Amino acid sequence: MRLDYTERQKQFREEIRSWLAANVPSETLPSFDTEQGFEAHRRWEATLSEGRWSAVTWPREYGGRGCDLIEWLIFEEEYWRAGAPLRVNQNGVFLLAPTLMEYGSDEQKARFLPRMAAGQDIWAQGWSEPGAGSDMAAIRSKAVRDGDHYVINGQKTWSTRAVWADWLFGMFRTDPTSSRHHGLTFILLPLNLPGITIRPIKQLNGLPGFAEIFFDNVRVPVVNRLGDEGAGWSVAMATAGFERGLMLRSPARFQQTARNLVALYQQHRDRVDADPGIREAVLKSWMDAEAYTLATYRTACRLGKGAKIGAEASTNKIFWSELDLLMHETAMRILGPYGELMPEASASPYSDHWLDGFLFAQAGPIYAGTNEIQRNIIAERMLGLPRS
Amino acid sequence: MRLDYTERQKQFREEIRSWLAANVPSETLPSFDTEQGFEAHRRWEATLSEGRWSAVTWPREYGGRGCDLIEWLIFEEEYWRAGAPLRVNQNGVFLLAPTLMEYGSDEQKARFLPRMAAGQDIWAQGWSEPGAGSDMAAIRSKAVRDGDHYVINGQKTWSTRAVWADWLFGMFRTDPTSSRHHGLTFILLPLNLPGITIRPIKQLNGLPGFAEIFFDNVRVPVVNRLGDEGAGWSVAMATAGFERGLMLRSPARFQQTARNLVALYQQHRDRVDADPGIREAVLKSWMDAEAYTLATYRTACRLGKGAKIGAEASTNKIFWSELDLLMHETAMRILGPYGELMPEASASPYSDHWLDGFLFAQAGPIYAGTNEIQRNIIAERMLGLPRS
Amino acid sequence: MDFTFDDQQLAFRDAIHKFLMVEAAPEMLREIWETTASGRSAELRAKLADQGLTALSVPEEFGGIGVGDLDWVLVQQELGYFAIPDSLTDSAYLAAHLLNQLPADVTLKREWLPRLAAGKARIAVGHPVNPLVADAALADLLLLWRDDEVHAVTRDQVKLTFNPSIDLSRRLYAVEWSASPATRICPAKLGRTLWADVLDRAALAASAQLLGLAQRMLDLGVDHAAQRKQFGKPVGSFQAVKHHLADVAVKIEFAEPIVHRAACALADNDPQRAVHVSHAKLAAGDAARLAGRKSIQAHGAMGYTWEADLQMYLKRAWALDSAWGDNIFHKSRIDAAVLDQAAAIGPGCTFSSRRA
Amino acid sequence: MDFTFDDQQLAFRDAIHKFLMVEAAPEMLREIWETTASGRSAELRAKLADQGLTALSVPEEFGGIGVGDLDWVLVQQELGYFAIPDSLTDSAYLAAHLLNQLPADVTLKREWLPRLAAGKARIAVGHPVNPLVADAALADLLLLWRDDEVHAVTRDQVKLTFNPSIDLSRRLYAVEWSASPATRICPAKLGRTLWADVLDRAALAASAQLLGLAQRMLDLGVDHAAQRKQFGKPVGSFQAVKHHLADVAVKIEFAEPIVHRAACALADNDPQRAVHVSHAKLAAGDAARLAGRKSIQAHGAMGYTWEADLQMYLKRAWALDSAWGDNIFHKSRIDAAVLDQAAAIGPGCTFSSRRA
Repeated sequence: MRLDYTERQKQFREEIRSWLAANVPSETLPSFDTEQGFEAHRRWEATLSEGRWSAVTWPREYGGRGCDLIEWLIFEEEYWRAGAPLRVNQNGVFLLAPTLMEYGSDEQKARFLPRMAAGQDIWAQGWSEPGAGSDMAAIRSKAVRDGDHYVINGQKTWSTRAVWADWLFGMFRTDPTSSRHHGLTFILLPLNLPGITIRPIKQLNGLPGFAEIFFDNVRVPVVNRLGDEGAGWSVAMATAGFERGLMLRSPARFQQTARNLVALYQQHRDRVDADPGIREAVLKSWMDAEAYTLATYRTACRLGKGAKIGAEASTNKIFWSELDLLMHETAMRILGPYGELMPEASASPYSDHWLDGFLFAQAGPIYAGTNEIQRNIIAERMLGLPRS
Repeated sequence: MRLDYTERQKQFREEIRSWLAANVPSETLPSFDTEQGFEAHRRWEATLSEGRWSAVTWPREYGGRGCDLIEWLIFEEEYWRAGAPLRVNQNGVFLLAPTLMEYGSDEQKARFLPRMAAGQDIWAQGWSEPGAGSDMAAIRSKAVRDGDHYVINGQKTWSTRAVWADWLFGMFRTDPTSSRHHGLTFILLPLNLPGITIRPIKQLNGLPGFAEIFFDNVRVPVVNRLGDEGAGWSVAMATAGFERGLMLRSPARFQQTARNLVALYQQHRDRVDADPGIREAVLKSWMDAEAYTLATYRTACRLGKGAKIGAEASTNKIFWSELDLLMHETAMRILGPYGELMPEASASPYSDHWLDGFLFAQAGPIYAGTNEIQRNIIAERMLGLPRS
Repeated sequence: MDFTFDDQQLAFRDAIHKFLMVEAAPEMLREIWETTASGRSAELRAKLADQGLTALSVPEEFGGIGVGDLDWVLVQQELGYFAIPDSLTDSAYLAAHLLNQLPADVTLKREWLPRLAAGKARIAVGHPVNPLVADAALADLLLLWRDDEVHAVTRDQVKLTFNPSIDLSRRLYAVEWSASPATRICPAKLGRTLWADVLDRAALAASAQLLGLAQRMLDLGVDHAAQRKQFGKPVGSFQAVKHHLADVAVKIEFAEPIVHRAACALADNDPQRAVHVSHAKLAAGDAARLAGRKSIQAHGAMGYTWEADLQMYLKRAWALDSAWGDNIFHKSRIDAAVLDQAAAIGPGCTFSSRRA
Repeated sequence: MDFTFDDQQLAFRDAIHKFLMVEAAPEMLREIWETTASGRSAELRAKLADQGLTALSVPEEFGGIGVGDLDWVLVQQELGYFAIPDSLTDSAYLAAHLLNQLPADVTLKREWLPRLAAGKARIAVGHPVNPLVADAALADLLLLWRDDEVHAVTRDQVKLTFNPSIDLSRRLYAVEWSASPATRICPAKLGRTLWADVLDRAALAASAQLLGLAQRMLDLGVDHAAQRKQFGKPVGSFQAVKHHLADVAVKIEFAEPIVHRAACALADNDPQRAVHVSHAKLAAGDAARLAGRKSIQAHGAMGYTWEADLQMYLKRAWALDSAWGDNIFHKSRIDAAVLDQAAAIGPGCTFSSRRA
């Protein structure tokens, strides 16, 4: 055990820090759940890509730097510390790409990854259906083989970023006689195909952060299949593992929130200390953000030595989603009557946009598998308790 | 709505306060889970009874004062505020007696109630069995009719106070072909009958607060049956309702703990405020103890107007058990390294016996129906959610 | 000692509930909030007046009903349950009380109280505990604080800047105005007491509304969980979801009597009323926050959408939790009362501030 | 950056685990604790010495193995899991380190370190953060604080008063003794540093033991819940019980790396080690408290009995949670470090106290 950085790692940190200092937009970009904001974030992805920073863990041939996970953590630390924009293509870069690397053909990798890294293709995900939320194996959307195409009919929902995204990855039932997690196939498709209708779903803040997608005889070439026909469940599970796990919520993001929360508390502590629960929560926020960071470094080191991510991905999901809620609720307690004001309200003396984060934090315990599902997984797979 | 006391109520408060000032033992009695302490508490019950204070809500003919619930609450407030002893006969006075009043014959009432009020008979309860804890309908102990006797065989467990108590009330299966909550009968029996073996169970503090009871052809006269044969479940449910509800844990007890906690905090606040969670918990303790008091007064007033206690009894159980834990955990946090010391340890600068209460509080979320069972009841009966 | 409401109070509450169920359905509120600039409906206000709501606090001599805080508190729970915006409470409860308590200046009372009672005037109230004034743009009159004095100004005497809230039911304004002897209707010495009463009464109203909001969010969560199926059975048959919602029921059960006691304390002018109100605000806020969190969870992804009605009640609960004194303000009042060495606390002190 | 233990460290941990599973089964501990006056077994100590445990911190020149905090921390988790009493840690870890760090006075080291390594001596350590000294009655030597000086006294030089703890594994004594130049083995100036090290190392050991205790209580809860049936199925198949235990697993999962980082900070003499140790103590204490609470709940009424093994681990967890600095002490160190205006916190600061 050695908890210090190598000279190379320190240089890497210096390099990304300098680049970010020169390139991070000075103004916060508009939300990527608006059309204008989406395009601004797409341009930022392109800028990142020009500096070869959009997917640092990928091989160089696809636009990455072949970084290991420790370097990735360093990248993320500098990225969030610099106040750089949210990643509009995180579904693609962090969720789909690792699956593509594992299950994709060389042709598929060459076709999809460089455009993804460059921000040319922004990806949405198509898991959930109206009757298949937490219970993903209840998927009913069909893909019927017709020559060298699949013909897709059905409906997806809660499709993040799908309103303005270019491509979708998702799971469809290719064997109509199958049930549950058998007979599903993982398919990639452009969202501008004939027969696709996208209905935006407005989220709490009123912006269409996700969408319903309707498929009416949508023809997708068979070459767009990822992995074998009928093997979609295991391909998807690899993605779900990554999603819950390391990449989706890097610790630096929470550390930055904790740091901002400490600063907010310090500015107002004379007034705020009348409610002792606030200082308690501020200290807990810092401690838990550190804990999450340490646990992630440990996982990264273990993965670097060949270990696999198991049910600890489920513990991650619970931990960061509760931490994120705690921090934003605490910030709202400090803001008091200013908490409810939208960013454009002129009366607020606060510059940070805590409200946005507070709203977003509400979704944490739900998406990527509700925390109840995660607790079931922990109880049954880590602890070995009997299924109900 | 009028939230003040009548002159009569104020006089009643004065009367019990004076009596307690003159009669409460100046030294804390030894634990009633020791033989010596049990007898000391029995004598205290007799003293209470001499003042006609042992069962104030009962009719005068059985040794009570015919008090209404508001007077009972006033009695309890003065009782706990005076630091008077725990009630060794609470199983009898608060749980069995209301059931006896409702289901007992005149002969049974005359036979059991005055001796109970006088502390001559101390009662234990016999609900649980090794296979029937939370699932009380799984009772298997049998009572077979033989002329004017029942012959009892089987085993009870978690029988509170049974090590030194005189009598037991409990449920037995009189119909061997029945299952679940059918075919059960409520029976009262003296614990010195031939064929009864009592095995003490030591609780966390090492004292035998409950016992296993083994029945080997124990003959009990049929006149000891409470209610009809086979009607035990509904008779017992009346008791369980009272148990979870108003009488078992009067609010004054928790208010007194909250008051002691505030005093403990004030003595040590200079040191203690370094942990802001403590002040937060102290304030919450006071607020929740008040809330529990207010809710109980409201229920008492409603009952006084003819309402029935429903599923709110389940909300009570959850609320007071969590409050009791919170208060004792907070006290232990203030005591720091002195918290673990037994009362006889000479190094401790603290005179209050927080450790005993802390240990006892651990059982709160379990006994009288676990809090998980209570939450099921609330969800299904108050909220109407479907059974699993 | 009678901790129950009388039959008339309960019957009025039930009538208001039935009325609002029809007149303030979520889809109607959405339409008013989202499509009108003011976010308010004169038509709904007229109907509320027909129900007598605007006349409750107006004395009979000015055309009102003249009942008190105990009648209001049950109504406020309903206003919360149906997310009725601030203007009604600010006009018919706070402003009416404030005007009632003014010294003999009958002119102002005679001018405004009958109009209030008839539902023909809206009055906004600006108290320094709130940085902004709710529904100022629609107000015919504004009662404003300045150095503990009470001032009355009309809408043409103020400059307003709209400050949007996440809660579409809220219309908050920064108010610029000039105080003058002509606008002053009460000097600071009496004003201090009146403003303290406004604050306590407003915080009580917010507490009762938060309770109502908590109950609404619980009901929405229960409805959703009972209908929505996953893994072949209703989500609400899973123990985890049941227990989430049961915890909310417990919170509400033990917050409600605190709110009712605070109402009684205000009605009785109890010397401890400020502490009781702060306790009510904290407890009701806790219940509403937990109800929001658990109802989102019971809703799953639907709980995070604009289209599910939950969001309307959720955001109003978040806003009211910090209105009329945030948690810091109210906890500091509890702190002062409980940790004061001379405080009479413990068994027997709940209903008497001094132990006999 | 390598946040993993090496194979040798893990293998040693595994060996100790297997050894203690046989030699420190609950029924054997009960017998030692309940039937012997000292609550300690010379036989078990000899076996522990055979395993090398008593030699870990003793340098090779004095007959030991001479490994450090990183090797110890994994062992401490096992000592917690098996509820091994204080004497082993106090002698073989704390006292050994303290003796090692003394200035050149080789006499004392030569006298005690080889005996420690061989498991033939017990040394008690009296630090002012604890009001009492653990296992003083059995100690051959006591290392005691007096105004930051370190003093060494033998058992015949002290008067002991036993102070019983709820945890039968704990044997705590008030110690009366006289300091003199003859007993002083280190002056205050250096002593201050040494005592600070003792405190941090002891708090680290307690943290690791609390983690082990949390895991043990979780395992006992899981075992009970998987076997005990109610309503016709195992208690552990009910979602509420599952989620209680899953929450414990989460707490442990995120407390463990904090404890391991603290061990590394001590091994490296990191300037931030005090903060890291306090963080470890708070997180491990939290995990142990939650594990205790939830394991009781999973046990049902059994969890409240003397005969269920749970109580042995529960009480030790409660005791250690406040030993070597209670929550107030450790939280105040976190507070000072995090809320200091000059503190370097946030992304990139986890492993470097100053941002490059």
